[in-house]
Amino acid sequence: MESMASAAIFYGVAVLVLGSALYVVVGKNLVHSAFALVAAFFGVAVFYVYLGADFLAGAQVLIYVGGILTLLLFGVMLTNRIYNLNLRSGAIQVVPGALSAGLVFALLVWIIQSVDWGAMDAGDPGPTSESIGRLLVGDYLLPFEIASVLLLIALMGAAMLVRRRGSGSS
Amino acid sequence: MNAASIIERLAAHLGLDEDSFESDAEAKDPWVRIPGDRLLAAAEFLKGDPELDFDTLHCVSGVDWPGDDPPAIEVVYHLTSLGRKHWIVLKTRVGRQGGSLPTVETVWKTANWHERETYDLFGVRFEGHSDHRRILLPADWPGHPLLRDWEWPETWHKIPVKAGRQMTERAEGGQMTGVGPFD
Amino acid sequence: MGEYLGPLVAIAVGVLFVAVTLLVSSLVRPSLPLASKSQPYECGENPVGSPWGVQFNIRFYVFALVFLIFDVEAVMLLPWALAYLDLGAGALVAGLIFIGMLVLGLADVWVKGDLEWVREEERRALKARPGAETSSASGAAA
Amino acid sequence: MDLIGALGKGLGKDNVALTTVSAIVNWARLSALWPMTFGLACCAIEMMATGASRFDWDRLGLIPRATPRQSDCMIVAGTVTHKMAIRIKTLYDQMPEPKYVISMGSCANNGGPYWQYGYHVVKGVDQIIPVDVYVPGCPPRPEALLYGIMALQDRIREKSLLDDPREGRPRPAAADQPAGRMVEMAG
Amino acid sequence: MKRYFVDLWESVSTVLIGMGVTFRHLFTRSVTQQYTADELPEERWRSPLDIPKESLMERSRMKLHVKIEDCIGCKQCERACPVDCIHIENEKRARDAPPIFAADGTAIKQTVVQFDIDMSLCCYCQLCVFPCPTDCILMTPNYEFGGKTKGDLLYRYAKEPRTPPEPPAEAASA
Amino acid sequence: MAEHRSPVDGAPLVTLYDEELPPDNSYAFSPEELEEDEMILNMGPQHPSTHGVLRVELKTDGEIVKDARPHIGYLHRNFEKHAENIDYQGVIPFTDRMDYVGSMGNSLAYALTVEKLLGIGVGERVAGIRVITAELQRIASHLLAMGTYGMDIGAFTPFLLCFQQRERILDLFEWLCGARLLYNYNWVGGVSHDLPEGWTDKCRRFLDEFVPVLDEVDKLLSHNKIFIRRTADIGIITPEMAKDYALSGPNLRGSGIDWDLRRDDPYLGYENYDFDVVVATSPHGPVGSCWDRYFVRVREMYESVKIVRQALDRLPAEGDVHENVPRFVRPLAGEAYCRSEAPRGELAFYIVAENKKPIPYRVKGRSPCFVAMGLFHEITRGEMIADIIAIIGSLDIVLGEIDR
Amino acid sequence: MITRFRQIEMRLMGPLTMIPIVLCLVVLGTIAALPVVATILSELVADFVPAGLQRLTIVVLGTAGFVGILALNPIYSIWLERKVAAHVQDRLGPMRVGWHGLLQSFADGVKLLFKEDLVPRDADRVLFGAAPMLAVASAFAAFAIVPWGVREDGTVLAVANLNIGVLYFIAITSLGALAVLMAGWGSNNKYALYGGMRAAAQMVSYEIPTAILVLVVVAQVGSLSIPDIVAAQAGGILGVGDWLIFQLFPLNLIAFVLFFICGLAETNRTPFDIPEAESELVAGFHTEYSGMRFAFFFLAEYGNMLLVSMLAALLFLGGWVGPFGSNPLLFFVKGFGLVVVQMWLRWTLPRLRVDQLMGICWKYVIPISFFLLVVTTVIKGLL
Amino acid sequence: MIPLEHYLYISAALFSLGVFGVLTRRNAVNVLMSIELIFNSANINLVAFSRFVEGALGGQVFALLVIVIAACEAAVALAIVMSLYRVVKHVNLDDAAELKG
Ligand code: SF4
Ligand code: SF4
Ligand code: SF4
Repeated sequence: MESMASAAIFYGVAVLVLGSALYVVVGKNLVHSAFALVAAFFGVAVFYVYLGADFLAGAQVLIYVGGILTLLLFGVMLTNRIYNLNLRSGAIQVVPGALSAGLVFALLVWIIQSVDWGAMDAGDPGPTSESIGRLLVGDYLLPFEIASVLLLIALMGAAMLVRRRGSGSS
Repeated sequence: MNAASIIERLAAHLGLDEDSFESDAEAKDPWVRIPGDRLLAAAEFLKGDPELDFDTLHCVSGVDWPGDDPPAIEVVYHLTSLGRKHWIVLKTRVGRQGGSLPTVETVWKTANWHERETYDLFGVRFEGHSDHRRILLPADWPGHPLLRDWEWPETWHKIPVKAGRQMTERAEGGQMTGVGPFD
Repeated sequence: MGEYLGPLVAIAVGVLFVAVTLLVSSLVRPSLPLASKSQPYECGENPVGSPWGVQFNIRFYVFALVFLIFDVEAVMLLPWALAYLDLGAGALVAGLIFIGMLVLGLADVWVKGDLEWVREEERRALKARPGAETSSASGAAA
Repeated sequence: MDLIGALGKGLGKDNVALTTVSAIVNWARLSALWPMTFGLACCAIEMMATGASRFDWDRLGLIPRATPRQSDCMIVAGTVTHKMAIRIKTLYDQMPEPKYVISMGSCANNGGPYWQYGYHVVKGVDQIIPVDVYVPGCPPRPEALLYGIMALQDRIREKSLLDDPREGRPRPAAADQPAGRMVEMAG
Repeated sequence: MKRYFVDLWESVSTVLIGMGVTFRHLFTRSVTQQYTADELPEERWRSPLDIPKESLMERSRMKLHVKIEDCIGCKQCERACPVDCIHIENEKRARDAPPIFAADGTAIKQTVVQFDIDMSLCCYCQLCVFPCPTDCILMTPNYEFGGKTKGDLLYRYAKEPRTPPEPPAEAASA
Repeated sequence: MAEHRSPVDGAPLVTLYDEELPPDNSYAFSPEELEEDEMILNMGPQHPSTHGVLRVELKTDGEIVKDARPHIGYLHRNFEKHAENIDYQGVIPFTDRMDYVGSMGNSLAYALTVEKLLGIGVGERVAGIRVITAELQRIASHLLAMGTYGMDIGAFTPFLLCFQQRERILDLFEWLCGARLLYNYNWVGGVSHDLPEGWTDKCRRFLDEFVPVLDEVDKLLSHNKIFIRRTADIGIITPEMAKDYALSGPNLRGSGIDWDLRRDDPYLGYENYDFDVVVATSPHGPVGSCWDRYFVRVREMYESVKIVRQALDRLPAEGDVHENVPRFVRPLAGEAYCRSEAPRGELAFYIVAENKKPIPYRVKGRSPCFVAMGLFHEITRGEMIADIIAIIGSLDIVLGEIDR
Repeated sequence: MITRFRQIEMRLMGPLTMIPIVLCLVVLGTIAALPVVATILSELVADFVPAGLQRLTIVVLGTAGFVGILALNPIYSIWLERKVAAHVQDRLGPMRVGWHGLLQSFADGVKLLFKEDLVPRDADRVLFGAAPMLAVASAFAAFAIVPWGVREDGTVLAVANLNIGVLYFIAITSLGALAVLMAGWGSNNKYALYGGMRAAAQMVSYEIPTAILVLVVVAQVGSLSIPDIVAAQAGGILGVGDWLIFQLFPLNLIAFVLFFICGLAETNRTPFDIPEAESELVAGFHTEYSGMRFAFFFLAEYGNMLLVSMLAALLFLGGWVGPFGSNPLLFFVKGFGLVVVQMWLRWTLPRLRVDQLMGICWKYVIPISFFLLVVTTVIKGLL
Repeated sequence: MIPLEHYLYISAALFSLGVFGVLTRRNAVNVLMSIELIFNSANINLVAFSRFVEGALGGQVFALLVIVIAACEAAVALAIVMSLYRVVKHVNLDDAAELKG
């Protein structure tokens, strides 16, 4: 009973994710696309929960929904004027795009099907946050520190890129 | 500096002779009336001269004199010197129909709005004014209402302008009311 | 994992709550649509231009940027904060280095003036701009 | 309005359930009259005073709202000029139903002291929007405004939920005769 | 650097001071005059300076009232009113009518057939009160006369109804 | 739609309930000329903090205001037209309605002008009463300014505390003349009512209780760091600008110019009172900021308290307040211009009289707010939207006086 | 002027006033007896509900419970807010609708339900309609994991007890700001857009110090789970000594104050109410909202107020533990007490300007929180 | 229990959608959104594998690092879009490419 309900929820969320992702890539209204992206990110967070990666789910919501999405929204709002662009983003090369995307999808499906994944299941890993912490300052210390440097560089670089010189364009 | 000497100094500077300007140094508010074309020069002198130092323009008013000969609108400038604590009234006349004066906005910035108002209510144009629009009334208001012969329009944008008959006049017949002190 | 049913149900209930109430309200409330009623409000004036045409200062973006970076940083630090006590001084130092990097970034944008909403010079430049009087006086000329 | 209207048709206008609901809704409406902060002239100062500590219209449940979308009644406090009249009408239109108007002060009632020579003054706000209650005074004392608000509350009490909000609105129409104080003036 | 900490300190301290002030007010007695308190009649009047209501209302300038028996129809008030909201019409009393007098002894020579005050126009300036020779027009402390129609605000004080004018024959066509 | 009829005689009435009124699109900036990031935003005429029906048209770039243009006239009530049609005494109620927050000051200025025109003076008691009422009115008006200013900045409580004190002054006035806001108290040559019995005691009591409250509000608002930060560095009017634009009153003194008509061109015997002219000291930033103007008002209240105290002490016990009131005001031909220090600045009337006519030929009111609004566009450039509100509030305008 | 109707109303008002009082008592009683109630309920569920649905039933019941609290919360909070405001300003506040206006908010609610609902022309109807939903849903979602206490056997009284509790909180609160942004953008109104943008800016700024201050707590307690954090605060002198706020004095005190400030900012309360700054932006992001939709923003706002207060109480004030043992009511009282402090602040302080708001965050709050983080971790690490 | 394949299918679909978006959208911001989708699909894979393969919590750590990289990428890319916008006043990629040539 419960597992069925949870499966139902899972597939419901899957539909939500794919649906909103579809809207993101074909939708006409950029702002709506951005908000559709919220739904997609959220759904992915739900997947993480299903996969037992609770910390990652939290991180997903915090960073993607709270952070990247806000950034994207600002990007949309800062770079579009409705009455000359109509906030609509046209599409180009739809047919070739669709073809190649379809190709990629077919390829991936073929790969997935060709491998026998067996009944691998490591079971619910339980709370992950602390173990992630141990790994971060243990095995993955170098990536951890590199990440900090990366963040620093991204911050400084991006800030430099958008910094206005003088009183700007006006 | 007293009024008489202010007037004297101004007249001397402008080179006006006795009959081209009027003045009254003994009036309640001493005034001097100069021709419209000398207004700007007078204003610049009054402000710039260190002895006179009229640093503020207190007020600009228009007065409509349709009955005078010739009919004119008198534009009155009340000047004050904060530094020297003296006062003078500068007057000038302009024709009622399409008359214009130089703007003194370049001398005292405050004149900007005062002149707009004078234009709005009297229709006096100010040459060189930077923002010559109506100020109080809507842009499409008919005429300049403080002119004595201004005609009331019936309606403006469908809304009646003329005072209708008020209730007191309208009510016909009727009986006594108001019995008791405070009914 | 089952615990996450709670938030899920809560979100669903939230959406349902709003939807149902609005439905009830739509059944009982009066409705008299008028053209002028649905005009966007702007203090009684007729608005010109669409608000969606507005562009916000690019400075907004800088804040969002810094925000994102620090958000990521907080997420990275959370597991560290859980674990560092057991892992000894090395972990502490590693975390402090991490924090230090970010503080460095903050200091950088601070010094460069990105954390000023309005830069003083820009403001001064606007203030000193002469001739506001001479600018456009079209619109409603007399 | 569908549900209520249908119920009204089905159950009849005087059905107890409907009148009870009506009474409750009226009670809610009259207890939560949110005025729009909208001062025009001197009367607005007295309106502010009515909101201030000594008279405190919050006591009657009034919270001033700045936007017409969230307000229930408009207190036209002050002189309505021609330039402003158009805006007032717009704002009134922007308020959601049900909406009420209190005309505060002589100016809003009838042009007040400016009726005669005020070329730019509208002779009574009821020329452009329907008024529910007229509060006399120049400016009316805060108490008079509170009295007016209570008069409006009385008005709301008498309404039925079934009334079309527009129809129920008072207008200085023929039905309003005979005019209040003039007793049997027709005679 | 010092500035930074001084600012910090000033912000915190002034906020705390402000909170202290409001906290004190939380427990002071309210000054509200519950005008509408049908429940508490004693709260209906509370002058913040403890001025008794009677003396405060002594000169109160609210609704006008005319003691019409005393009015001699001199129209002084109509003339003084800057708003022109008083409207008086007189009829000469018949020569042989018995003399009547106002309360202060002034002889009344005219019948006031129409005496309207439009309280929806009045600006409550009291200018009409002073010139009245018989002190018959006065301002009362009554302000509770708001109404649902504007007609309620027209006050008609007239001594006697107007003698109905003979219907002029050609009025209809004109 | 049903025809609308008059409640009185059944005559058809003009009502426009169901009609769309044609929109009045008056914009100073045209949308076509906007630059990339700019937008036109209307603030007002219906806006919680434009102090009435001022409309400010803003050209904004995000939160920054690139240019602002005030639109006035939404309360143009044709004072000057009325004054040309009503006798001298009858104009006073209309002057009251100009600056409706300081109407004692207005009628005083008008009465002084007519007295100057007639060449009459007033007795000592009347002068004393006039000083007392004018200063009380100044306090009331400044209290309102202070309170609404707090509200503009977002602090609601000081507003009500100020209003509470203002109510007490209004009570005094109501006791004095029966009206709460528009008094018609100063007449040509006198005042309408004498002080009632016990009035002076209550007035003293008010003054005693008022000062501590003012201190308290000061603590709550004026010295609050947030408030200072919101107001101390914006809307700066330099002294030169102030003179150029002929500012007056607290706005002028807020720019650091030491000028007060009560001292520099005294009337009503102000020269006999001991008071200080409050000039901005600007402890928190450049002189002429919003905070300076605000704080000049606050300190002026203390000075007014001082003046009222002295005036109460000196008031002659006896005297007829109607002594010099002329039966008919019919001046000789001439003109007079008389200024006085109203709460908002130098209010002046310019009256032109025709010979022996009971009706003035022309009355012009010189309103300090009108003048102050004239420089609005100069001090708003480069500020932020929230500052626009702060600047409007600090100029302490009353639309009734601007539009007249 | 007492009409007949008014008399009837007045007569009815007395008994009707009992409704809110009784409701309030019921709610408080239930909260106080929550451990018992929960035990009884779970037993009942265990007995009567088929096994597969038990968990769902409990969750739904719990959700219903806090939804009830959340729906009642504005009714009392708004009344309280109006009363606090009134008394700070020496007036009385609502008086006429029920005893001391207790029924006032009910009247407001009913009125809003029966009020026309407008959608401005050219508005983005999707966003306009979704915004209140998102606002309410995010408040609900956040409330879902608020733990109210523990039972004797150690089970946590919460709809959901997540072991990443605090992370979840930080993540979910940003959704509220997103709702505001949606509302602002969707309204097709300049003021609303300004409000939305400001809300976004505010969210962008104040989420960081919140996260860092949570880090400060986490670094001391060593758990992301809220019940663990509370458990770490039990005991001490008088039962309050081990509250986090008193540990490492004054570091945690400062952290608490900063956290509270961030909470104020995230719920858009004065002095940080710039997104709806009444004196500048008319009504900010909800300028165009009328009727019920507007009411939902209120619901969400007051819900969020309670939420941040409760969170502050949980993280720093020991949640349900205190001098009198542990009780959900204690926790509720702490939370509501902080709500009252928010109201008190609101009626004291002026509003900040948007740049100052950001300035305070970036130049004061964030550096100080970083400082706190470093110092506490170093101290803890060295100990 | 949801089998691993289903995660992989979803991820594949998400990936293809992302690719489709990248190829067809002309608005730079929209392209960025599509790229985020791709990142997400990759992350689903990573986490799924770490769940289904014994003791591979490293996958989650890796996913975390991917999120970090995604954030950095978004930050910098949007910054570039902004500067691009400042120069050419629009963010249409095809036109921007022309501009270069
Ligand atoms: S009615 Fe009187 S107080 Fe009210 S606005 Fe008109 S003139 Fe002013
Ligand atoms: S009070 Fe003034 S306005 Fe009213 S009737 Fe008397 S004179 Fe006229
Ligand atoms: S002044 Fe007095 S007596 Fe004369 S008409 Fe008026 S009310 Fe009558």
